[in-house]
Amino acid sequence: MNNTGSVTVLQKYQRKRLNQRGQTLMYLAFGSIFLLAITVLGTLVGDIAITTNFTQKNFLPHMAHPFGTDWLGRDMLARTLKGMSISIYIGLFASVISAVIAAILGAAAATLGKKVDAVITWFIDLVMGIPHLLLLILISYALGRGTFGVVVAVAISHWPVLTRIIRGEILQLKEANYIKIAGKLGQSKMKIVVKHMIPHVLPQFLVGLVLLFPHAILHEAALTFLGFGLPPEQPGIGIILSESMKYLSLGMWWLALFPGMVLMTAVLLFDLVGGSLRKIIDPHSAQE
Amino acid sequence: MDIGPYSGILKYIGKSIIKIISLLIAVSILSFILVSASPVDPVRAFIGEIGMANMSAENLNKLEAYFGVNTPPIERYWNWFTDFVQGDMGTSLLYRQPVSSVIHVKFMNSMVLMTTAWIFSGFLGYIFGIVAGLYRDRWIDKAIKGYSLLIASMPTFWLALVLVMIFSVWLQILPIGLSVPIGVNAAEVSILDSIKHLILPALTLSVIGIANITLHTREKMIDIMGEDYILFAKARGKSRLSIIRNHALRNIMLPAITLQFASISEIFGGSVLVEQVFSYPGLGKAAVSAGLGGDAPLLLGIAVISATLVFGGNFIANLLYGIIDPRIRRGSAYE
Amino acid sequence: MSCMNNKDILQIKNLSVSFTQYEKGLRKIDLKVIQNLNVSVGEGELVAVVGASGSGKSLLAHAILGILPHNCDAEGNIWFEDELLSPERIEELRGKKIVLVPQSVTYLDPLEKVGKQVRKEQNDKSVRKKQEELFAFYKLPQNTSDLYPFELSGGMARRVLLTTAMMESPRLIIADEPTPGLHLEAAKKAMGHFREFADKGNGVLLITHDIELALEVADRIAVFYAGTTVEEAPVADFQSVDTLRHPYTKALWRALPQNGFHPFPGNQPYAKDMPNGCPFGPRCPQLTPECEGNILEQTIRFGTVRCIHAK
Amino acid sequence: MILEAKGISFGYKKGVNILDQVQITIESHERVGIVAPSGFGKTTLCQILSGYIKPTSGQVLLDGKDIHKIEGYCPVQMIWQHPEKSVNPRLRMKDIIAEGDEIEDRIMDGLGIERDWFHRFPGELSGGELQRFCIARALGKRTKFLIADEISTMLDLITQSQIWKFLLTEVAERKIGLIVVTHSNPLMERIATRRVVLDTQL
Repeated sequence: MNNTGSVTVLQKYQRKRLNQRGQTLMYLAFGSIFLLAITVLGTLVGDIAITTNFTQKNFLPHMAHPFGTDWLGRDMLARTLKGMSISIYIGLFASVISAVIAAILGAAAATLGKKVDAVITWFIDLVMGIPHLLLLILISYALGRGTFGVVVAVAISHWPVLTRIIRGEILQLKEANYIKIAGKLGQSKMKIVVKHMIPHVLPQFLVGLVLLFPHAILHEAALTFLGFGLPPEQPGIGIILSESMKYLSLGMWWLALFPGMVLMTAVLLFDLVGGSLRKIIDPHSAQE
Repeated sequence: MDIGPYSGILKYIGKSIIKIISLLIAVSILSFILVSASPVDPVRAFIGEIGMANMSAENLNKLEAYFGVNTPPIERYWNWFTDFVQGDMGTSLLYRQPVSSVIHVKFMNSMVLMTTAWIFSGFLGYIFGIVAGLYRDRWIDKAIKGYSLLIASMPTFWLALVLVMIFSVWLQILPIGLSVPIGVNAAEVSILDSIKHLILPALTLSVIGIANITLHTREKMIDIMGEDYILFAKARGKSRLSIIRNHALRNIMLPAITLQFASISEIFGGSVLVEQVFSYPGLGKAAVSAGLGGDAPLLLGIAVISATLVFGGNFIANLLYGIIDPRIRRGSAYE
Repeated sequence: MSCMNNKDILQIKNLSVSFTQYEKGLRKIDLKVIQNLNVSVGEGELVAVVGASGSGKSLLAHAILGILPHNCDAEGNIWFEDELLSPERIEELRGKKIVLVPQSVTYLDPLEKVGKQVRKEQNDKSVRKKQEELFAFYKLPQNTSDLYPFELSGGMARRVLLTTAMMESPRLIIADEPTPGLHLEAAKKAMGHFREFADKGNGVLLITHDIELALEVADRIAVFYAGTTVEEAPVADFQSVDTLRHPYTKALWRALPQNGFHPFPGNQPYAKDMPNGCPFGPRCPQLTPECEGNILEQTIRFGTVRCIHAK
Repeated sequence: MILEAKGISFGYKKGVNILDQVQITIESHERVGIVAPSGFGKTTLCQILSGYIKPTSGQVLLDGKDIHKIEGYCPVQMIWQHPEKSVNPRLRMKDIIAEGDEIEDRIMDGLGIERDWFHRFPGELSGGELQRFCIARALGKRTKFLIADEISTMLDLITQSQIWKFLLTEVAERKIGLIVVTHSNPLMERIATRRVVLDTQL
């Protein structure tokens, strides 16, 4: 058996061309900028979105009106941007409220003893027992529908999943050896919370918050589409799509196609931003 | 209570049923509070604005008494609850029929739609998820993952509209759905018609449902393929096919069951939107009509029924888990 | 070459395994976990590779069997019964001529009955008979076949894992930490089966962190330090520090509780900050500038050593 | 000082005790080895003795005082088997070591802790290096008893001897009581002045 001098390659790792971490950061930046742009543009278009122009009715998409115009001659691009920015604002507000509820309930369940935990987990089961959209309809119905109803409904119904996550994280953290050791080393409860718990839970909370966004936006649009949400005079994406239904059989496909695509893109981007954020923050997936 | 080897599982079933009943009562209370809190006046909703103007004070009082406008909420809930237990869910304001019979008809329609979608999305979702997980980072995984991520972001009702545009407006091979007016009894529609009307809603619901199941199954599959026992099976020289058949598929079954039954809630939510777009006479459409038309008793009834479906699904999932997983079946995890 | 009088079953030359890892931020580094590792197992031999836990020596077993994680590179020459192995050939041999005995019950599918798993799901009479005989041979209770892995006691699990190896007619067993957490006496007893197997003219490669166990059961010991084997010596050489070759092995010997328990300054370098040349260099009392160059393996008195100062 | 375990029983499941009526008394000059086959609750006993978990019945007394009633720095410090679980992965080593009493340079040097490790995160150190930090951290001024649960199993022998050599002198000088769990007999022989054998019927 001689040393042949050459070496057998036993395994070769198929490296990706792009650095994964760099790619993730790029997604994050791209997604954030795009969403910010939609929001800002939507806010800036102002009245264009509701200005009627009967000389320009039912135009197919072209240079001057890339998304076409509707039966009142309103520019669909402006309406879509406006609608999307309203959805994003509502989503933002609703996600923050839901996330705060989740943080409070999750922390309470994990720290205030078995009884509180049992009550909160039972409550989570309860809320998750009603299909989400039906719950939204119920809440919005209770509040007499309209903008206020949809905002509150979306805001107070998205907490259960994040509550579970936060509860689980804190429970796990409480059992972590290093936390128990800190206590034996004389660290006060307050210090342990500030130094060990918050820095661990906060990033997960932020990721959870961002990942609530797409759900909140989709649900707002759905609720508005069904007629429970924004009033018809507001150019919400849900309103635009629900109105477009009447004109579908007339072949006015652009009324539904583009607004829906923008909505889908926004949701996809929020998912992408949240996912990228998690990849960067979460040590478990850091090596992927 | 000691009933031999099954005492653990029986105890578990007993406990679960008690928990489900407590949750269902809570759901009914929560829903009751919500519909009661509504500023929508049931009497006004029942007879409409013009009716209100022409109504005599005496009749109005009768109606108010019927809807319990002046009864304290707790008593009203108790009345509803005792009636409910006896099978009476009140009268639907929109349909002018007992809620139970409205729900019965709508439920049957929805069941056809939801079951079709549930089976299709489950079946295809697993296949896609398993394939993607097995061929992680290869082109087929990328295609499946990309498709699923796209679909997961897609608004259900928009997909429904797009499908209508393609199949009904453009290709004109399927009914536009909107042709069935609100409130038409399912019995008045011919079977062939029903099936035609079922295709697009079921397709929409299935396509949407696949995404989630695929993505979750894929994650689980990747986890399983990284387990020690898969590594050891490889080290023992087992073929890839044998590893997949004997270990991967066996182990993916457990999370798959949970996922499949947990998807009931989502499918129900999706059916509300899909039924609305296609005017499909099911529970979801009824819920929307009830909400818009101020039909509180019907809304309440649908909430309780849908919660029963969700909890029932969870219960069956746990039970199946107990049958399949030997650690639970033979161990003492139920105690 | 390290063989004394008999043929080698396994010979590994210049095995390297490296991972790609991401640092904080965007920096990507190649983590060399195993570097230029040499080891061999002869007929009738039980060879122990001894190294600290978490030092990557388990990857040696995985590399020989071709079951490394997908995100790493591996190269090196592996000869099995005088045949230079290709990755494809490894795939053919593993589980047949080369078998792994893993360390714990997590290596068994939790949802499949033990007997079926040991038989690799085959149900022929002959396979069934062999499995039953093996279970009887290793004194496993009659009903073991119908148990699930979680129902096995620690000792039973160890024997079941052993039967998985014996179902075929292997020439080489690779045992990766087969005795975790056992007292020396119990571990020695558990190793008896491996000894028997080797005595029939086969080979055993024992990968362990426990040098005391290795000294008790092995014929030869390969000392694993910072990703490579610095010395491979017959167990007899460990009776005195003077017969050992590498300064690390000598320090290791002196650190044994029974040999004075002498501490030695410094630390094993972490895979990330590996020095040039000899990995032991920074701690070595005999360090010279030449130690930072390429260190070739030399054979001294039936043992090999990777040190230019060794005598 | 005296550490007493009085009638300690412990079980995770009702009716199945892994520890049954354990009695141990240790004075601060003693070095006690706990001997039992694996799975016999040695780690659990260590955690009970250092006040991490409460026994199902019985109590642990430090100079007559219930160990669970001690506020602030606990004079009974335990060193765990897995150092990577004993440190917060998000903190730098200097912040981790600063949590307890101030640790003298003498101790750092004795354990071979290098100064440039202080600015690293736990993920940037090897298990052996981390374990040295954990040992240093447990050797605060107020420590009277040290409980070492298989602290060197996963370290290489040279590090083991380095750590134990230092620990033995330190413990002797400061009259710290030492309780050791290890499966290595030679190590046990070198360390323990007395042994406690656990034999519960499982």
